[in-house]
Amino acid sequence: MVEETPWGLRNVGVPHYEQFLHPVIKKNYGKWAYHEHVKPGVIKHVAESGDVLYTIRVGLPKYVSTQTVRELCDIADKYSQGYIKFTSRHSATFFATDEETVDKIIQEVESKGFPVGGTDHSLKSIINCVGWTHCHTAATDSPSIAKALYEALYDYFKSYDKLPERLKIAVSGCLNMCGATHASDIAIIGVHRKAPRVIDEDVKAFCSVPALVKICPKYAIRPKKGDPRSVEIDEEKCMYCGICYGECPGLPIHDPKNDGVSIWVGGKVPSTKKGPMNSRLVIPYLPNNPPHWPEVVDAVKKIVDFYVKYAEPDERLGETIERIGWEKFFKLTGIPFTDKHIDDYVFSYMEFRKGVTFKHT
Amino acid sequence: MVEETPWGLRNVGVPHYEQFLHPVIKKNYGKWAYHEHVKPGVIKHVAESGDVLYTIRVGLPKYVSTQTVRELCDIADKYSQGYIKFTSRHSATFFATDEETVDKIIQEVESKGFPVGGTDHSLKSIINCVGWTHCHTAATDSPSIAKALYEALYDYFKSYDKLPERLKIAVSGCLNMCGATHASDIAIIGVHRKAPRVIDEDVKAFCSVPALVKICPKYAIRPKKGDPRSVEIDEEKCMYCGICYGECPGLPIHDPKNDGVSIWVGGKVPSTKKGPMNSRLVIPYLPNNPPHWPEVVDAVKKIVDFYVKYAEPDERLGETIERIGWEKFFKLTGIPFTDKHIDDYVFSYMEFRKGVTFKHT
Amino acid sequence: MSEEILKELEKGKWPSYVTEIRKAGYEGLLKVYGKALEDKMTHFIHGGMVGVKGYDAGVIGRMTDMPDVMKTSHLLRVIPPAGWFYTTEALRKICDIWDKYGSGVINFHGATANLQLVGIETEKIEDCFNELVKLGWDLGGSGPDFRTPAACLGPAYCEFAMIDTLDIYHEIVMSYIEDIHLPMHPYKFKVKISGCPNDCVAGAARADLAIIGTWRDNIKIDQEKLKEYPEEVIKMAVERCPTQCMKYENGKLEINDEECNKCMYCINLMPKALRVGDDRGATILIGARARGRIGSFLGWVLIPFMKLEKPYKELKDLMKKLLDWWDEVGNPKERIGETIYRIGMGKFLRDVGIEPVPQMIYRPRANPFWYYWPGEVE
Amino acid sequence: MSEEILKELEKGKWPSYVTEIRKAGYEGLLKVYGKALEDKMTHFIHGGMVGVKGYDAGVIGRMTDMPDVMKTSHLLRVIPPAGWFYTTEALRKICDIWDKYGSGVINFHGATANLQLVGIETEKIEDCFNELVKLGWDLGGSGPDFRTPAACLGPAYCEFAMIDTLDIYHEIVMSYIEDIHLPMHPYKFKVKISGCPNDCVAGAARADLAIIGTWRDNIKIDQEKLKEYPEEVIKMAVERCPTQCMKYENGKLEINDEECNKCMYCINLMPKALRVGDDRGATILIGARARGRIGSFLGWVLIPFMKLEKPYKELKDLMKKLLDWWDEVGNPKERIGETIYRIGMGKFLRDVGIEPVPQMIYRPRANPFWYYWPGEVE
Ligand code: SRM
Ligand code: SRM
Ligand code: SRM
Ligand code: SRM
Ligand code: SF4
Ligand code: SF4
Ligand code: SF4
Ligand code: SF4
Ligand code: SF4
Ligand code: SF4
Ligand code: SF4
Ligand code: SF4
Repeated sequence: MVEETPWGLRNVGVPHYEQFLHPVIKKNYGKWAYHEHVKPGVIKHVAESGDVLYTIRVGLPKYVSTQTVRELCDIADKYSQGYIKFTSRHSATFFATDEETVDKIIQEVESKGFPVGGTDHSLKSIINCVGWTHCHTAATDSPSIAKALYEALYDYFKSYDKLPERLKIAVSGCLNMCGATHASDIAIIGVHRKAPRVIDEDVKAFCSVPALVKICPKYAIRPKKGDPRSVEIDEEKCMYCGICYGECPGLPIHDPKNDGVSIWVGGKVPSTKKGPMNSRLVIPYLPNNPPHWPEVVDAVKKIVDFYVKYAEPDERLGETIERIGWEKFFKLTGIPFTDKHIDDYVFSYMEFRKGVTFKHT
Repeated sequence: MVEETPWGLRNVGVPHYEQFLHPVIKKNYGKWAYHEHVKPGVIKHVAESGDVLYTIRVGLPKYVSTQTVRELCDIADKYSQGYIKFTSRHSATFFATDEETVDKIIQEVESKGFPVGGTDHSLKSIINCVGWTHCHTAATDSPSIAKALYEALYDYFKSYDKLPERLKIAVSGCLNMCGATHASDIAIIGVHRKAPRVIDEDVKAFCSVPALVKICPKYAIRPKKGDPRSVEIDEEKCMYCGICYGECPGLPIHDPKNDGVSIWVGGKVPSTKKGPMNSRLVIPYLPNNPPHWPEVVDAVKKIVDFYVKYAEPDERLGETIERIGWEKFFKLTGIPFTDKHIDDYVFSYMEFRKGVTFKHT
Repeated sequence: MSEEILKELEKGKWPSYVTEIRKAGYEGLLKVYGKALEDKMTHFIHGGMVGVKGYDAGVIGRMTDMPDVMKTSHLLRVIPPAGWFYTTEALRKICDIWDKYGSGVINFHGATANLQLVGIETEKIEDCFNELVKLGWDLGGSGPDFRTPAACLGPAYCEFAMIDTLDIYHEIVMSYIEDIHLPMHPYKFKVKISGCPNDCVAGAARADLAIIGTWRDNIKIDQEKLKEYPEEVIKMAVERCPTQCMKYENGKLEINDEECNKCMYCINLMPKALRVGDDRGATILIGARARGRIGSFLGWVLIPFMKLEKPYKELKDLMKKLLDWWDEVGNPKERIGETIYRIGMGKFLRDVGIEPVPQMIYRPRANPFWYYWPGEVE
Repeated sequence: MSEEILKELEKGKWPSYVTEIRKAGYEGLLKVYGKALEDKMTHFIHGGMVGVKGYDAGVIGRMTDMPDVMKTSHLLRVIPPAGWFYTTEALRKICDIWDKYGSGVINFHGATANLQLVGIETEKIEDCFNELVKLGWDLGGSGPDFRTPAACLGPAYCEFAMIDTLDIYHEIVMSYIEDIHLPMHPYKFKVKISGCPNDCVAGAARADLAIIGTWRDNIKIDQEKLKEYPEEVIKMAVERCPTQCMKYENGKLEINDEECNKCMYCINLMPKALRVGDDRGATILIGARARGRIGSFLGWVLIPFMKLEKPYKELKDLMKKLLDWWDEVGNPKERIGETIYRIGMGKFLRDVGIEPVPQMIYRPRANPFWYYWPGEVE
C-alpha cells in the first residue's frame, strides 16, 4: 500500500489503466464482436455496438530515444486522440476509427522510418534481449542479430500473406533466455562452450563457496583442494550454462574464440491445435560474426525457405516439422545432425524414439 | 561351445529348429503369401506355392502336467503330424492342412477342456507370472487372478469379433513385472504399500549393507545408526518397490493387511499406428481377495465394457482412451482419480498437461 | 573500427537501435558497445548493489570493464500500466524526467513487462525515482521477488477476452506491490494474464503462474456469418480440429462441444461466425521457466477452471497459498515449478489443499513409484 | 479351508493350473500354495544357491517357510527351440525325464522364453540336467547374464517376416551359450527377435536389445486383390495411417512411400493386397525394461536399419561392442538402457562408435545442456 516514508512516496503501484484507454475502447470495453485483417499491420475491430477500431502495428528498434518517443507521440496526438499502446512483443500500436486515418498514420510513421506490419501471417517483431549492449553474461549480441534478421526478412514483416502462418523469431544473448526464445518458431541463443575460468582472488572477495557449490546444476563446482575459500571446476561435468558466473564475478566464462550462437526451431506458445511446444536444437554452434551475422542469417533464411516450401496452409513451423518428421527436416534442409542434438539430460529418455517407425531418409 | 567336462556335457545350446518344423512349414519357409481369419482360434496361412497351413490356437493353464502334455501330444500325433508350437503368450498351436482336420482338432482339444480361441479381435491368452504358487516376492497371486478373469471374459477368448480389436491382459505378482504387464491393454500388478520390516539378524547374516544402500532407487536405506551392520529404512522415502527384499531376506515386505492389486490400462507393444505405449495407472489398490477376486473382476469388466462401448473399430484400448482423453475415461468409467495417479517421479514433468486444453468433464 | 561496425548497424530498412542511442546522445554506451562488437565479447560486468531507499528491487546495477569511458550504466524497471496502454501525455512526462536524470534511452518494454529506462548513474537514481513516483510510476521487480506481471489487451479490443485481464493485472500489482519491492522468495515469481487460450503474453511458456481465460459451455455458431468464410477455410477448421469434434455438412457447421477441448483454433480462423461461450473463467497454469536447472518447463494445469470476478478472492487466496508453501519448502534459485517437481505434484496438492483432477495431466503415471500417506494404510 | 479355496480354483470353463498340479501329484506345492491363498501371503522364501556344476545360472532356487510340508521347490529354465516349435517326440522325452526327477509340473513357457520345469529337489538337479543335456537341451539364463532370447515364428508361416527370426535366434543362442551360463554382466541382458514391426515377441517393451524386421523400399500393392476387401476397410487404413500418406481414389490405392514410416498397419489390415517391400533388414532397439529404477523404459532406436544375413557378423559385432561397453561402465543392477540414460546417449554413441542419426529420437533436445568434447573447441 502507498506509504509516505522519510525518503518520499513508496509502493504507489501503478496508475489505473482506465485513464489510458482510447474513448472507443472505453465505450466498448469487453463488448467486441469480431476482427478482420485489413492489410499488413492493420486490424479492424468491430464492437457489438457497431463501433470500429483500427489498430496499426509498428515495428520498433530495441532501444528508443526520448526524442523518438516524442515524435511517435506527435503522431498519436494527431491521429489517435493521444493514445498509444505497446505490445507484448514490443511493437507500438496506433489507433484509428476510419480507414483514411489508418493510411495517414501508416504514411507518417513509415516516413519516420518505422515499418508497419507484423500482423496475421507475417514475421512478428523479433524479441531480443540486450546482449552486449548492456549485459554482463551475454555470449552473443542479440540486438545486432535481430537487426540483421530484420533486414533479411523485412518483406515478411511488411506483408501478411507470404508466410503459411505467423513467424516468431527471438534472440537471447545467453542461456538465461531473457529474449523469450524457448518457445519460438525460430530462436537464436548465445552459447558458451568452455567451462568458466576461476579467478581465485575474486571468488574469495565476492562469492560464497557453499552457494556456488549448490548453484551449479551439474554439480561441477567444488571447494578448491587445499584452498577451500576458492573453488575448482570439473571441466568434464560443466556444460557451460554460465549460471555460476551470473552469481560470481570470479568465474568469467566469456571466451571470444569459442562463444557463439545456437539455433532452435519449432516452438509455439498458444494452446491452439496441439498446444504449446518448446523450440528444439537444430544448429548447436555458429560463430559470432557481427555486425551482419552472415552465418546466422543464412541459416535462418534456409529454415524460412523450408517453412515456406513445405508447410501446409495455417501451419506453424513446428507443426510442419512434427507432421513430416524431424528426420525429414534434417534431410530437406541439409543441416547436419550430431550427437549434440540428442538430449542427454534428465528427460532424455522421453525424447528417444520408441518402436521402429520413422522415415528411412 | 559344446564342452565335455568332468561332470558331463556342457554348453550344448539348443537343438536346431529345423527338425521341429512341420513339413508344410519346411517346404514353404519364408515364402508365405497371406493369411486369413477363418473362425475363432483358426488362421489360414497361404503360401506362394499355394500350400495351405491352418493354425489352431489353444489356451493353456499356467501349469501343465506331464500327463496333459502327453494328451496334447497324442492329438498332435493324430492330426498335426507330430508337430506342435507354443506361442509368446504361452498358448499352444496345432497345425492342419485342411478344414476338416481343423474341426477335428478343435473338437478333441476342447473335449479335453482346452479352449480354442484367442485370434484376431479377441481376448488373448492372459500372461501371468507364478505369484504365490512359487515366488517369494509376490504381493498378490497372479495365477488365480488370471483364472478368475478367464472365467469372466471367457466368451471374448472364444469369439473373434466381439471386441473392437485384440485385448491383452497380463498379471504380475509384484512390481518386477515378470508377467509382461507394463505394455498391456489391461495390466494387473501386485503392490505392497508399506516399507519393509528390518530383521537385524537376517540382514547381518545374509545381506551386504553397502549393496542395499546402493540398490534402493529412492535412497531410503541407510546403515543403522549405532548398528551399522544392519540397516534402517526411511519410511517417508520408501515407495514399497520390494527391490531390497529381492536382494535380502532380512527385509520382508509382505503384509497381508496392506498388500493388494493395482490396475493399469492402455498399453500396447507393436509399432503400428502411434507405436508402443505404456500401460497407465487407473486403480492404485484393490484388496487381495482370492479365489474369485470379485473387486478385480468387476473393475476389469467395467473397463472392458467401456472399451466395447466407446472404441471405434480397430482401436486398441489405449488408442481409444488417448483419442477421447483420460479425463473423459475417468468420468465415463466412474473410477476415482487420486493423487496416486499423478506421476511424481523423474519423468513426471513430461506427464503434466501443458497449456489449457482439456475437456471440462 | 568499432565506430565503423556501429555505422553498419545504422544502415538498412529496419530502424536502428544504434541510431536511437546516438539520438539520445548516450556516447558512453556507444563506445562500450562498439568495443564489444569489435572484441566479440561484452564489456559489461556485475553491477553491485544499487537502488532506491526502502526497496531492494527495481534497479539493475551495471558496471563496465572500461571505467575510463563509462563506469556505470544502471537501469530502472518501471511498472507499466495494464496492457501497456499509455497516453502521450504520460509518456512525454516520463521522457522529460528521463532526459533530466538519465541517458534518454528507453527499452519499450523489457521481455518480462517493464518499461525500462536504460543508463543512469548511481547518484541520480533516487531523485529520478522520486519524480517518477510523484506521477504515480513505481519500480518493478528484480531479484528473487514477485515480478511485474503482464497482461494482454484483453477486453480493451479483443472479442476473445474471457476475463478482465487489465483489471486483474491492476489488482495484482496493487496487492503485491510490497512483494515486488522486497526480494524474499526462493527465486523470482512471474505472473502473466491472457484473456484467452491464444495466450498473447506467453504465460504458458514464461510465467510461474499463468492466468488464461477460457470457457466451459458451447461455442456459439452463427451459421449465416459462416457463409462469409470460404469453404476451404471451414473445411480446414474441421480437418485440423485437434479433437475432431466438428462436422460440416450441407453448408452447416456442427460442434460436439462435449468433445471440444477449447483450443480456440476454429474461433481464431472464423471470428465472425464462431464465438466463445458464456460460462467464462480462467485456467491457471503453474511452473513455466525458460531455462531451468533441468531444462525448460512449460506451465501445466493447476486449476482447470476458476471464475474470476472482482475482488478476485479465490485467485488471491490461491496465490497466497502457493507463495507460502514455496517460501517454506523451496530451495534458493529454485522456481516454483521446480519445487513442485522435486517434492512431487501429488504431495504439493495435498500440502496446499487442491483437489487432484485428471485435467492436470495428459495421462496417469506409468511407474508404480508412489506414496501412501499416514492414515491411508492399516 | 485351504483345500476348499483350491477346489474353487478347479471349477469353471478355463482349464485349471491347480488341477494340473494335482494331476502331476505335486502335493507339497498344493499345500504351500493353499496356505498362501488362505493367509493372503506367499510362503515361498529365498532359495539359496543351487545349480548344476559348471554353470552359475539356469536354476532358480526356491525354499518355503513351511519346511515340514515342503522344504524346497527349485525350477529349471530350459532353452526352448527357436520359435517354440517342438515335435511330440521331443516333448514326450522331456516329460519322461521330468517325471523321473521332478514334480511333473511344467510352465509352457516362462515370460522371457524358457521352458520351465517347476519343482525339483536340490540333490536331483544334476542328474536331471545330465539326462536333458544328452538329448541336446541346455539350461537358460538367470541372474545378471545373457538371457535366453526369444523369437517369433517369423518365416515359418508368417508372410510378414522380413528376417529369419528362427535362424538368428539359433545363432545367438549358440554364440552366447557360455554367457548364458555365466552371470558376469552388470545385470540381465534380454534379446528378442521379431520378424516385423508387429513385434510378436514384444521386444520393444521387454528386451534390452530388440531386433525387429523392417523394410526400406515401397509397399507392394496388388490392386486386384484389394477388391477383395470391403471399401470401409480400405478407407479405414487410409484414415488411420499415421503419416497420412495413402490415397484411395477411383478404386485405386496409392501410397507415398517417401512419407510412410513402415508402421505395418495397412498391411495388417489387408495382407492379401499389400506386401512389405524387398529391401529388408531390421531396426534395432535398445534399452527396454519393465520396471526400472526410474520407471519403465520402452526400447528406442539404436540402429535404424541393418541388413541381417548369415553369419550375422554386423549384428554380432554390435552385440559385442554393446556388452563390452556396458560391462565396463554399467553399475550393478543397472540394465543397459539405464546405463545409456545415465551416461548420455550422445556420449554412448561416441564411445561405441555408432553414428548419431535423427531416427534415434522423436525430436532434438529442448535444453542447452550439452557437452563439447576435447578437440571440438579451441
Ligand atoms: C497486441 C498483442 C497483445 C498485447 O496486448 O500486447 C496481441 C494481440 C492480438 N493477438 Fe496475439 N497478440 C500479441 C502477442 C501474441 C503472442 C505472444 C508473443 O508473440 O510473444 C502470442 C503467443 C505466442 C505464439 O504465437 O507462439 C499470440 C498468439 C495469438 C494467436 C494464436 C496463434 C496461433 O499460432 O495459434 C492469435 C489468433 C490468431 O491470430 O489467429 C492471436 C490473435 C491476436 C488478435 C489478432 C486477436 C483479436 O481478436 O484481435 C489481437 C490483435 C490485437 C491488435 O489489433 O493488435 N494472437 N499473440 C501482441 C502483439 C505482439 C506483436 O507486437 O507482434
Ligand atoms: C503366435 C504368435 C507369435 C509366436 O511366435 O509365438 C503371433 C503370431 C502372429 N501374429 Fe502376433 N503373435 C503373437 C503374439 C503377439 C504379440 C506379443 C504379445 O501379445 O505379448 C504382439 C505384440 C503385443 C501387442 O499386441 O501389444 C503381437 C502383435 C501382432 C499384431 C499387431 C497388433 C496391433 O495392435 O497392431 C499383428 C497384426 C494383426 O493381427 O493385424 C499380429 C499378427 C500375427 C499373425 C496373425 C500374422 C500372420 O501373418 O500370421 C501371426 C499369426 C500366427 C498364427 O497363425 O498363430 N500380431 N502378436 C504370438 C501368439 C500369442 C498368443 O498366444 O496369443
Ligand atoms: C531486460 C530483460 C531483457 C530485455 O531486454 O527485455 C532481462 C535482462 C536481464 N535478465 Fe532476464 N531479462 C528480461 C526478461 C527475462 C525473461 C522473459 C520473461 O520474463 O518473460 C526470462 C525468461 C523467462 C523466465 O523467467 O524463465 C529471463 C530470464 C533470466 C534469468 C534466468 C532465470 C531462470 O529462472 O532461469 C536470469 C538470471 C537470474 O535471474 O538468475 C536473468 C537475468 C537478467 C539480468 C538481470 C542479468 C543478470 O544476471 O543480472 C539481465 C539484465 C541485463 C541488463 O543489464 O540490461 N533473466 N529474463 C528482461 C526483463 C525486463 C523486464 O523486467 O521487463
Ligand atoms: C518365471 C518368470 C515368470 C513366469 O511365470 O513366466 C519369472 C520369474 C521370476 N522373476 Fe522375472 N520372470 C520371468 C520373466 C520376466 C520378465 C518378462 C520378460 O522377460 O519378457 C520380466 C520383465 C521384463 C524385464 O526384464 O524388464 C521380469 C522381471 C524380473 C525382475 C525385474 C528386473 C528388472 O530389471 O527390473 C526380477 C528381479 C531381478 O531379477 O532383480 C525378476 C525376478 C524373478 C524371480 C527370479 C524372482 C527373484 O527375484 O528371485 C522369479 C522366479 C519366480 C519363481 O520362483 O518361479 N524378474 N521377469 C519369467 C521367466 C521365465 C523365463 O526365463 O522364461
Ligand atoms: S539473455 Fe543473457 S545476455 Fe540476454 S539479457 Fe538475459 S542474461 Fe543478459
Ligand atoms: S557454467 Fe554451469 S555447469 Fe559450468 S560450472 Fe558454472 S554453473 Fe556449473
Ligand atoms: S512378478 Fe514378482 S511375483 Fe511374479 S514371478 Fe516376478 S518376481 Fe515373482
Ligand atoms: S522397498 Fe524399495 S524403496 Fe523401499 S526401501 Fe526397499 S528398495 Fe527402497
Ligand atoms: S490472449 Fe486472447 S484475449 Fe488476449 S489479446 Fe490475445 S487473443 Fe485477445
Ligand atoms: S475450439 Fe479447438 S477443439 Fe474446440 S471445436 Fe474448435 S478447433 Fe475443435
Ligand atoms: S512379428 Fe511379424 S513376422 Fe513375426 S509372427 Fe508377428 S507378424 Fe509375423
Ligand atoms: S505402413 Fe503405416 S505409415 Fe506406411 S502406409 Fe501403411 S499405415 Fe501408412
